[in-house]
Amino acid sequence: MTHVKISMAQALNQALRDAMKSDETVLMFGEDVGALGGVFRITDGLTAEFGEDRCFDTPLAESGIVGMAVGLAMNGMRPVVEMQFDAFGYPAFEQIVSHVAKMRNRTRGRVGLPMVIRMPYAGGIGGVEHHCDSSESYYAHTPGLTVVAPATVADAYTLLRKAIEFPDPVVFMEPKKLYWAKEEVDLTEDQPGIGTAVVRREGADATLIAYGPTVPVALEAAEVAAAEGRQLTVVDLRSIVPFDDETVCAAVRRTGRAVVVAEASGFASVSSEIVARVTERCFHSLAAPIRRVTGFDIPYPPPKLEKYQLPGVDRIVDAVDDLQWEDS
Amino acid sequence: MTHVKISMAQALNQALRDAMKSDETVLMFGEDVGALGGVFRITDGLTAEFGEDRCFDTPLAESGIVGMAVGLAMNGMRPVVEMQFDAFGYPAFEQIVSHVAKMRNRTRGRVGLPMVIRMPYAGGIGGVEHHCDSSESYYAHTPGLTVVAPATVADAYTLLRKAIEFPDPVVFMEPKKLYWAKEEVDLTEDQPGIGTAVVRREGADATLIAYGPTVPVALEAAEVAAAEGRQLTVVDLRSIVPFDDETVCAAVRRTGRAVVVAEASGFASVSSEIVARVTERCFHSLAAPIRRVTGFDIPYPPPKLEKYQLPGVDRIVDAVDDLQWEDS
Amino acid sequence: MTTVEEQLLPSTEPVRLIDQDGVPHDHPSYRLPTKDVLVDGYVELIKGRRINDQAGALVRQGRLAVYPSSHGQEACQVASSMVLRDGDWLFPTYRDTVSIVSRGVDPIETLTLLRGDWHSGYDPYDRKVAPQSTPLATQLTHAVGVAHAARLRGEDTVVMALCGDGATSEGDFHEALNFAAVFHAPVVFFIQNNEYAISVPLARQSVAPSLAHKGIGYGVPGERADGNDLAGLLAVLGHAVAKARAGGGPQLVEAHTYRVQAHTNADDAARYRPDDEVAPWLERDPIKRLETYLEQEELLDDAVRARAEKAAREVAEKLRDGLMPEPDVDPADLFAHLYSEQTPQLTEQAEFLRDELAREEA
Amino acid sequence: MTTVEEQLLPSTEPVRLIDQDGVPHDHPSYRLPTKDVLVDGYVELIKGRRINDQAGALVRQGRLAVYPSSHGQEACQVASSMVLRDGDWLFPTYRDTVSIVSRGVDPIETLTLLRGDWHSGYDPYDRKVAPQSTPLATQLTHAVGVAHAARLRGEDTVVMALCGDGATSEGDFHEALNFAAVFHAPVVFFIQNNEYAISVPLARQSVAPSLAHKGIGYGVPGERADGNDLAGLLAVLGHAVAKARAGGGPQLVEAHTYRVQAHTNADDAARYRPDDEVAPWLERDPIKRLETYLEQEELLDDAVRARAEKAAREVAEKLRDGLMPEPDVDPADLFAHLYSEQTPQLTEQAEFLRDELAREEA
Ligand SMILES: Cc1ncc(C[n+]2csc(CCOP(=O)(O)OP(=O)(O)O)c2C)c(N)n1
Ligand SMILES: Cc1ncc(C[n+]2csc(CCOP(=O)(O)OP(=O)(O)O)c2C)c(N)n1
Ligand SMILES: [Mg+2]
Ligand SMILES: [Mg+2]
Repeated sequence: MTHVKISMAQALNQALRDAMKSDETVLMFGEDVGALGGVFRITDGLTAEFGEDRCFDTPLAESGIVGMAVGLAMNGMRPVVEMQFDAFGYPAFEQIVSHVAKMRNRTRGRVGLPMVIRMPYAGGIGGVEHHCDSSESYYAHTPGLTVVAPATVADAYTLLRKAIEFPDPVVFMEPKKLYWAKEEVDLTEDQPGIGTAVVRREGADATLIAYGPTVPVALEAAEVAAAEGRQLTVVDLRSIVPFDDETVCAAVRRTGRAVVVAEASGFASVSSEIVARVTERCFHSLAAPIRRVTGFDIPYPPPKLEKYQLPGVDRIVDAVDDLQWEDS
Repeated sequence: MTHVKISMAQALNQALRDAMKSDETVLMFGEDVGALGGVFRITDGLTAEFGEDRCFDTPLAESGIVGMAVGLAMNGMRPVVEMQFDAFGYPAFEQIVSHVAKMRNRTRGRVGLPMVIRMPYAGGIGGVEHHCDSSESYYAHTPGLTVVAPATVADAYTLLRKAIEFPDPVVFMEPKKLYWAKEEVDLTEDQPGIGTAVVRREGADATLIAYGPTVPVALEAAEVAAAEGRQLTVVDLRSIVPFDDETVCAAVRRTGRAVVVAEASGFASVSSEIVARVTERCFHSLAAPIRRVTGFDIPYPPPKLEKYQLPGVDRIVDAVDDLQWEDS
Repeated sequence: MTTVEEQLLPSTEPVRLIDQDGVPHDHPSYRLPTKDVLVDGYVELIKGRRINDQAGALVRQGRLAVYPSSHGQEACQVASSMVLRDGDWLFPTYRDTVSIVSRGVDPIETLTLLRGDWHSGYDPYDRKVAPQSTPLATQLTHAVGVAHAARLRGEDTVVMALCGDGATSEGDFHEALNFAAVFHAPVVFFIQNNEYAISVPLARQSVAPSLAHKGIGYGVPGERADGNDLAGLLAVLGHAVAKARAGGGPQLVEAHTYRVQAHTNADDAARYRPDDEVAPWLERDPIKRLETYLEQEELLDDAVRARAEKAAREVAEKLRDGLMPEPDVDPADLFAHLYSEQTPQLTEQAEFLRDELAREEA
Repeated sequence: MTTVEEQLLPSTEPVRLIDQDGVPHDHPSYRLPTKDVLVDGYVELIKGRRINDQAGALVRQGRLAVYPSSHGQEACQVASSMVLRDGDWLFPTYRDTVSIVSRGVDPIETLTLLRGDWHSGYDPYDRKVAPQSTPLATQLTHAVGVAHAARLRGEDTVVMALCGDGATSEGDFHEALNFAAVFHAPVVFFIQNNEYAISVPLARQSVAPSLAHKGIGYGVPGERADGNDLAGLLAVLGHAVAKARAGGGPQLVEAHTYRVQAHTNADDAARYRPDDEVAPWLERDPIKRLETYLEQEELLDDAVRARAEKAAREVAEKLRDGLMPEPDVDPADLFAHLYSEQTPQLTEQAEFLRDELAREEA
């Protein structure tokens, strides 16, 4: 297959299209995903191509959407649902935590729920309040969920295909601000699966650990650091749960220093977990404590102030500079 | 005042009673908190003493309970609401995250919400599924909330009084399994406020950091360790947000080793945060990585299996033994 | 008022075909079930009452952690499963043990949740019974999904979704009824209005004319029945199931019944209701009235009584024999069922626990 | 059908006092507002339309991040605030800019959210207007709390709680109506049914006979009105407010109107509805019909026209002058308002940002 230049939004759309083509039990539904094609156009054209039974609008109720998906998944379907923005997933929180996450365990594996909850997430798009939350930590803390976040166009396609084929429920975090970035990719190329992190750049001096929207920023920071003489490794987690301890720890051991970069508020978050578990495992390889560059512990700011909240290149490079290079 | 021997449940009841006596804007409501006095009897007798306008049953809807509290707090009242069990707080998650936590910030401080959400939480009581969750990490990760967890009878009284007087919303985690433990206390004695951790035991060798239901277990473990020749400091956090970095870090620096003990699943949790932030701040004082003894990353087990999930004395002592004593 | 309203609003009085004295009454819209059906129902009622009694005894012996009894609500329990076909689905709550067993699920497996050795003990696909739901009203949207999946495949499945009066206050009740209506899903929502949600009486739960009046707000026909009259319930629920199966969309049925015992054994009903409120409901007992009727009709011969007694004895024996105080449990189960493929993290944690237990044993 | 049902169900046809040709009609239950009120209302409508037009222009100039217009719904907007007294409360959504400004809130402060320099720009206690709610239906339970607090203190406050047709599907709508009913709280729930929730037409949102039919399921009287007839809306909402104030408990009113423009400027309505669906609604414009009526009644003299034009011009000027493309913002604000007393953690983070910005400037 030849390479095509497409955006992440288009790749996600293609993944849905291909999944629906190859498996007629795949259903796509949510708010405005039918005729409109979703507010981000991720489901564009699916109703036209597959009909209203396969891709459809629901009444405006997120708990209902997820609850209905649970029932469909119990009864032979592979539902994919969209929460219009990730903060609008909160009304479905009980369904996600008490049922989606627990059904398989509750029934000793008899009732698996092959379903995907797509969440357009994180900020950087100038959205007003409730439109830019990063809620992955809530889901990552909930045993029984699988949580993934693509950072590249190719991964958006592959991970969504794999999430839909996955036998268990997947919370699929789509970094909104990357929707429109185009890359030249071959979608048929096989990418690593759920549970695998990927080293996006190698460098001996320190490791940046990122996922979703912060991966491109981390890569940019690595460029800048390189220009300043520091070679950084950049790990793209891809999968938050399960977590790829092996790849992450190997990188940190090689470099002895690390910075976790995430957009969510830091307190009691996925980034806390990364620091904790990597420190537990790599303590004696560490020349300095692992630093975090995360969102502040504040509600996501209004558009005119969001630039202060987002982990930017300078803030990452500063954190790397802070890794006690003198002492080592 | 003389000391009285009372249980945590009674102390909480007394705190509500005294708060309602001293401030007539304090209202207590939720499911079964009226005539029944709550399924744990924390509100026993309040309706009889203060009338149905002050302590009352609501329809069975947690989002409605919290939403109504938001409105009451906006309009001059100090509502205290009970989520019957903390897993039944999930239907109110959107209200808590999108409104309770954000109202003051949204309005630049013009609308503060002096309200308390009481959550009987954690396990150890042989409850069937959904009755023993530890959900503090969800709330601690949410900027704008204050999250406290008493571990002693005296603190149950003091912290609840202070939470009700607090100008901002407090999520009040009540360790269910400690409800019935009695202590001899003087309730009028002033205890430290919200935001302050307390050292419950001093010891030079390592620090146990615990909160809520794990504090007594940590203290017991410290006894056992002492018998085996290791002197442990035990820090009772009391307040998860705000976090008392000073007290915790001072203890860890003194001892050079630490174990965090929490009942919740460990992944992306409050315990991850403690490891991360203490390591960030005390890296060069640490002789070993901070260990965690937490619940496994599984749904809370059924009654017959819960003993395996709960951090017990042996598991804590084992973790202390693991703190690389040879290398130091 | 227009026809739409007449179609969607419940009848003024709850449907009752046999009154509390066992006297049958004609009804303009519903007919008495056949004698065979009523006799089978009688046997199920006797069995159901025995399950409630036996489970209560097992709680007192510490062999069940907790038991929410459906004593007095057995007619609702039995009717809700009797009107279903094999291919249909039942979505029960924690209080619906009798309905589940009536549907043919093994009683020990049914009580696993309440014994506490695992969350759900039966295979939901076996008899098409969803796991009992504890979080109130949350199972109702699942019921819509199951019904919709069947409908997409052209199957004529009907889903019976149970909930209590208290659960109707939850947002999920609303969303489920609306989704079912908009997708025209073949779900029968069956509210057992037993007048209490733990300690909270119906009057503090809702001031609607009846819970069945909620249907019209979704375009769903609402109906109400005497919840202690098995004949009326079979007629009303049977009709609702038939309508849903024939493509008539969701149906809402409210049964007026009463929770004769406390919420569970752990509850103390004396704190919130006077005994004399309970007394008249004992007079309306669902078993007594059917018994009187069957006797009057000379349908209750010794053979039927023996059949009922045998069924009751057998299920009670099963419960006594099967519910050991200390069931075998395997800690490895804690990690085995979350994911189709265990995560490396869980494997690590399972190993940790295994080592710890091995050390303890050594 | 009983009286209860007649009391709680809405009238068969939406209440309309002035039709789309400007012709007045008698109604058995509602009377035409006084001339003064209608003239004041006319001025507010003209002003409201101008706010919508001006805000649209500001979006195109990049001076507002986004604007959900109430074009075509101005009668609902104006009526919902005109029927309130000073001590009453208004609970608006993102679409209710015109209602908020009609209530007397500064237009610039009202648009702060949509400009994007802060979340909510006005002091809710000033004019007793809650922050605009984005999460749908979530504000409705707050409205119940505010009303209940007032009632506990013996105040005769009424709370007007706004939401859209789509929002009625959320669980919070259900819980709010039920809580209001059970606590007999003086809340008027006012649904602006504009036929769309973004792209989803009403028919996919609900198959109920009308949204006002939801009231009876809570024991709340439901009423419906032509949402483009200011006179009818003032009558119906005024009546509902009066009933609530007099201790009649919550009231539910549905206005049948239409979202003439796209959901917001960011939306493309052509993707989901044909233009010819919109055309007839332009004929039903709320301003045109009132204008025709007032002209026929000779109430629309030059002085009134001048007053309306002045009000409109002034508010438009205010918006143009006040909504600078780059408002002053202070990053310290990010940390200052979460808690009455800043936590040590936030102080640390605020210092971090201050240092970072200082370094950048240096
Ligand atoms: C979401 C949720 N909130 C609270 C509870 C606690 N709870 C268990 S049963 C019950 C009362 C339910 O009453 P009802 O729906 O009438 O059913 P019944 O018990 O009478 O059969 C409550 C409050 C729960 N299980 N789920
Ligand atoms: C809980 C929640 N879910 C989804 C959204 C996204 N959203 C914003 S407006 C809207 C449509 C609302 O429709 P309606 O209630 O009819 O109000 P209208 O916009 O027509 O005034 C949606 C889905 C939201 N704001 N909140
Ligand atoms: Mg009940
Ligand atoms: Mg609308």
